[in-house]
Amino acid sequence: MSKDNKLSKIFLNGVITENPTFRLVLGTCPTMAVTTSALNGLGMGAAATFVLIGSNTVISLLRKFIPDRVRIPAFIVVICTFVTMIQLIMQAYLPSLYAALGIFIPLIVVNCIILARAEAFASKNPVLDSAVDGLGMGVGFTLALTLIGAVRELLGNGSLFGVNILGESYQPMLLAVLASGGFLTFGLMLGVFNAIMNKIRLKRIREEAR
Amino acid sequence: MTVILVSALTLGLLGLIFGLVLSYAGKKFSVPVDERIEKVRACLGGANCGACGFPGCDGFAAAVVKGEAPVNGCAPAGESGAKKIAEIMGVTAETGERMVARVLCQGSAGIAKERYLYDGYKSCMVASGIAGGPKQCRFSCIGLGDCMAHCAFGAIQMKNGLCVIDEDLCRACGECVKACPRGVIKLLPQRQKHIVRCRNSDVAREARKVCMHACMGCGLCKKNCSAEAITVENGFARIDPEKCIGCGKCASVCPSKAITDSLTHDQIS
Amino acid sequence: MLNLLLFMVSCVITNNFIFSRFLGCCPFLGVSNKVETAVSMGIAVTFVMTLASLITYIVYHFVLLPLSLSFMQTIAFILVIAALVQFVEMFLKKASPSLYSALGIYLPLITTNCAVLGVATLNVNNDYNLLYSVLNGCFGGIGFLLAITLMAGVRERLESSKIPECMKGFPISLVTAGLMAMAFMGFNGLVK
Amino acid sequence: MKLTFRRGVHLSYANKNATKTSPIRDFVSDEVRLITSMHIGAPSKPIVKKGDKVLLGQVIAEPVGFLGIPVHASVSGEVTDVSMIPYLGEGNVECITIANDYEDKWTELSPLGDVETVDPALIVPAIKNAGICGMGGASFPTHVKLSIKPEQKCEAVLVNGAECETHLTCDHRLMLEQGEKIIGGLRAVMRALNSDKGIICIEDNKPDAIENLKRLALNAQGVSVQVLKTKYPQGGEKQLINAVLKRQVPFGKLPIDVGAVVVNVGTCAAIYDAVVYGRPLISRVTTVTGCVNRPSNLRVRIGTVVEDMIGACEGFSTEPGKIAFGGGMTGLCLPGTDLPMAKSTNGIVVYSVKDSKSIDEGPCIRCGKCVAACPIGLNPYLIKRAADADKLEEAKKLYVNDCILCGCCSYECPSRRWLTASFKIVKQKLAIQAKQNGGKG
Amino acid sequence: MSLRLSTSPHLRSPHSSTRLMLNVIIALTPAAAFGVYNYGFKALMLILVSMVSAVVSEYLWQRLTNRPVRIKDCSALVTGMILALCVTPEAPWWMLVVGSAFAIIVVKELFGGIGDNFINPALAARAMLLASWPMVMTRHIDIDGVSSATPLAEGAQSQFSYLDLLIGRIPGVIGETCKLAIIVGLVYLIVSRTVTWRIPAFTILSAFVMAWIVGLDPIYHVLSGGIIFAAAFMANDYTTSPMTRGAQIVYASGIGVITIIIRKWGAYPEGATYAVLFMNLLTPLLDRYIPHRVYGHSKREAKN
Repeated sequence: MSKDNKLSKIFLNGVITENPTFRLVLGTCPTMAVTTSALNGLGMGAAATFVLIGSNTVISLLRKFIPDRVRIPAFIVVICTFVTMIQLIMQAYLPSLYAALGIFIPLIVVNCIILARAEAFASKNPVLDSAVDGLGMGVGFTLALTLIGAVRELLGNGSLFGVNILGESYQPMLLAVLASGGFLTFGLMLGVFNAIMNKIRLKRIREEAR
Repeated sequence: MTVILVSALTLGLLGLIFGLVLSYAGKKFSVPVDERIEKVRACLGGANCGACGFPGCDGFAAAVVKGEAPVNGCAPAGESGAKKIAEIMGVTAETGERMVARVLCQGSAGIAKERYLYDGYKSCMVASGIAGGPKQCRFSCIGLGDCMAHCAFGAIQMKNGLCVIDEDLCRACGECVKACPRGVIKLLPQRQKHIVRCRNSDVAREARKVCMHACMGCGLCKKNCSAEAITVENGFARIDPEKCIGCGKCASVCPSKAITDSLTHDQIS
Repeated sequence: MLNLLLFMVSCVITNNFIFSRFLGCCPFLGVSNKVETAVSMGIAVTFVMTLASLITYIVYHFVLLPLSLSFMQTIAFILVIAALVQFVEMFLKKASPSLYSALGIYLPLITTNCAVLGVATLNVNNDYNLLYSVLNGCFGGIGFLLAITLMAGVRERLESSKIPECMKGFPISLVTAGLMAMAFMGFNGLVK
Repeated sequence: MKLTFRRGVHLSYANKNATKTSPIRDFVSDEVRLITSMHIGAPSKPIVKKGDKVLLGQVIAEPVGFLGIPVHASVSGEVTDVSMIPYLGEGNVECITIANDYEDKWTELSPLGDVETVDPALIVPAIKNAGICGMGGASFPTHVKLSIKPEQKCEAVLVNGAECETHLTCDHRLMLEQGEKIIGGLRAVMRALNSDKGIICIEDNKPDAIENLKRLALNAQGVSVQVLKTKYPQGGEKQLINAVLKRQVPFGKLPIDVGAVVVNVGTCAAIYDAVVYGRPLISRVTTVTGCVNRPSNLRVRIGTVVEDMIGACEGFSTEPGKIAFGGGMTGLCLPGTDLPMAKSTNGIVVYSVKDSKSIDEGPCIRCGKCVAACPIGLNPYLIKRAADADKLEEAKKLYVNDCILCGCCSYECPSRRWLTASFKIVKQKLAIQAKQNGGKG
Repeated sequence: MSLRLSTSPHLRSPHSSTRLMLNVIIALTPAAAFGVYNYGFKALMLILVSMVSAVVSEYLWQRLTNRPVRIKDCSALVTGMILALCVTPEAPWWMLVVGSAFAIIVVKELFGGIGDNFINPALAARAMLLASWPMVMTRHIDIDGVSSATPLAEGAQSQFSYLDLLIGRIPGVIGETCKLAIIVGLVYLIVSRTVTWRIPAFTILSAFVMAWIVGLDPIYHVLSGGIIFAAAFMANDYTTSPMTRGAQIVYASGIGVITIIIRKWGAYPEGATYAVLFMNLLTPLLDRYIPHRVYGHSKREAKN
């Protein structure tokens, strides 16, 4: 199988088949807390992608030298450096987004996706594959967050990326922006996503059996 | 410049102190652990995310080794992780041919004579305890769906009082075989075209009285089978899947059509 | 004394760690399918959060501030928490295996738990003094315990309900948590 | 002062009026079929074969095992068949058919004389030889219930005249027409267990029976009548003890462990016949009611076929939908009318086609009416949830083995769910599991 | 003659699910009638819209996910009616449609239909509406249309006499103002043995005692706000209230206590909604850990 075909397979795997938010349901804390607006979702996704790519590359580079016994602390240190980097960058250039995301930027360190991919993938595969996998996972995460953010923003105050769409007559449903709205929206979207995937899987089983 | 130096120093110092404490603790409090758990632990996601419902990766690894958790329970590890764990646990992939659950009875509403109209709690086990079951034949499928309730893959449906299994969805897990109080369902190779769908061991006259498609143990199929695949014991015929060449002569010759061609018989709609 | 009491109540119910601050949702959704395991998890988290707030406060105020390394805060906290949990786990496994089998197995799960690091970072952002940060850790943990026990009670009952196929597992737990958050919303004015 | 037990159910229609006032009628058919497993315990072994001539009251099947009791010929005549017939349960049961020659010649009997003077030690063996078992529907061999260990003291003998089941009035009629026999039988049991207190418990929906027995009890030493509030399942052993003596029988123990013995009214009359006249149990009073032209209380020979009994009540009034032995709450359905009745059949109820169609089951709405109804204090909702998920261990922890299958929970359930049937199956599965684990399960 | 055979028992009590739900609707009519008399045709229209949209959403959901359609058991009607009675007459009609759709689909059907929801659908919808459109839900009007504060609002203590509160000559939501009508409905429910008396009685009693402890005027607080309506119709909703006696008493007292806590220290004037919602979360735990004493077993053993 040619090299780029393999890479695109890893990338697509991250975005669709093993989408961290909708398929693996990992990193739920930032997913619900931050997605009060599409912009925030995008910002958080981008930050996480940056950290993912960085940490995956570095970890797969060092994977030969880190003794197995001390593996987890080492990974955490690498991830933490990237998180601190992104934290400082955002504080400098995007203060409004930094304020909106608040405490969730440092919390990317404990975000399950990053550590999981590092442990399951990056520490066992070559650099390029890990980087692409990080990118795939990051993009998947960002897409999911932006989608949820968009839905909640549309319901919550009738706008999308700040642009008012539903006009004046629409009385915004504040619940979508509140805490319980986060749980409900994410849960319902996950349910819809599962329903679609179940239908596809059932059709595929029928074809295979024929 | 000093800031970088200071930060590196403090971090190093902190790391050193904790490293020392941990290594000391590691030796002093070391507790033997089954090495298979370590190996399984290695191919897991390692994020201790708790998504598998077990207390962290160690908890999940221990459960897998004890056999309480499914091999593919760890989502972050994905398909690749599941395969590796399967090898470690020595669980072989599905070898041999594809087995499928088959119903050895054709006693639906029109065919098997009714003893009484059952109107109570919808469970085969209960109905079989009330005056010998709603159908006169003691070996028949009672048709109240105990097997359907236990099938985790939705492969079983009840069609006018008889259990019908959709062979595409059936994973041969055997739950329905255990659930049926009369053992009407058997796991047979899917490849086998012809099966005797009756287990009535009563004498021919009795069997004929209770069901139109009852196998009377007359042995006609046995005589006409060129591959000697059929044996008749305690009242009904059985086709040995290894020897059967699928010629279909037995099905055509059977007087009460107890032998069916499974390809046409079991397709739902 | 009164505002201490109010602070405690606010940590447990008003801005509960799960339902209003969204910290620690992964284990909250993962481990809450049986009441016994949920309670053990809750107690383990409370214990570690209290200890973590104490030690991170000390590390922050006596190590990082004097050396003006406050930007190192995240990595230092992580190291402290990881080491602390590792130490407690080993100690428990040796000292009392029974307690370990009940509570200890959840300890590694807590290192990557957003709640623990969250509480440490919050203590710093809101610059609570020592007493307040320890209280925040302890009662935040009790809030987590309350939430996860209620969730486990409800989810145990959902096992026998006829949930549609696509909603089984995570989606229904999320919707349940959403409805529970709505119930907790009634208290959000409690702390004036 | 009217007593009663905790919880339970007020049945909204008792359907007793049809036969409450009709006196007991004798009926003898020309053929009886006696099945050998009419009691709890191993079926008895037949000792007669086709063609033998038997006299009335002659032993035709020997008891087997500790709980075994003999079966007696309920008519004199010729044995026409000894074979296996399908009955109410899953498998077939052994049955002895006797053609009646209407001579009613008794075999030689050994009467023991008056109840007050008879030697107490002879009473229990006489009961065993007379083949008497509980006639209230439980069919537990009475001689086993009465043979108590020396250190156990029976404070009170309770005569169960509660008859809380719907449709049934056989005990009520018996109390009206054969009060002396009941009191005599009670005295015999009291002397056998040398207990000084005998209480006849009757529900307040049978005022005439209460008057009759109160009058007769005046000149019987240590016998009193206790009036109970009408509530189902007052007739259950545990509930009666709870209502009258305010005590609870611990799980796995017998009533004698709390100093009480509960005997059915019909059993008392049979004991009186066995002790005074030495006659075995060959006939009993059964209520035949529902869609029959002349609902009545028939005194029939044990083993009479249902078809003949319905004939005695001038046939069906409308097309029958369902026929059941026993009352509306715990009745067992019959697949046909060619089955014989047994010693514990206290009623045959014929339901019309409209009544017999059971309403289909809806989802549980957690209303808690079943929890409020259960006389044993169980939580039927949790047990049914564990049963549906096949968690036998959890059901066991919820005390499903204490369930007396009285039917209160299913009766009260607004969604018409089958709770009692599901508990019966769980108990059977647990019993099988316990046997497989060699009793340690 | 093919006989029909079934498992025992062969008789059933006259209370069927539909019968019970109809009893609840009958019990609700006095309060609804007073609301319509008080606020005119608009209130009646709101109640009808809410009930119809509840039934339609249940029918659509059960039809879409091809489940057995069970709108005959009128549980959707009850939910729609209760929701309509807790909304101010000024509420726009679409809000009730959204509320009842949320109540039926998200809170009830998503969890598996009747009997499987863990919180009261009508109450959850009321909390959702209150959280989503707070302004609309709290704009109370007087009987003759003048918008004014409810008895529970700050400083409105002296304005209304107890009689006013009882009869309902006060501003407020459609169904909760006239306490007399609610009590009549509650008595009907208890007499027709549709609900146990335990939950309403202990709710009102515990609210009364707690108000006295906390220093509020107990009679005033029990007679005002939604506590009596909640005790009568929301607390004893079958699916979400506990089943054993002890658990019901703890559940009901919890509601009373929390209502008063929220009124005394909380931000919302009306505490009953959130009190019942919070105690609904506790119901599964209460049911399991406060069982009945089993016949023939000691107390300790019953709680293994």
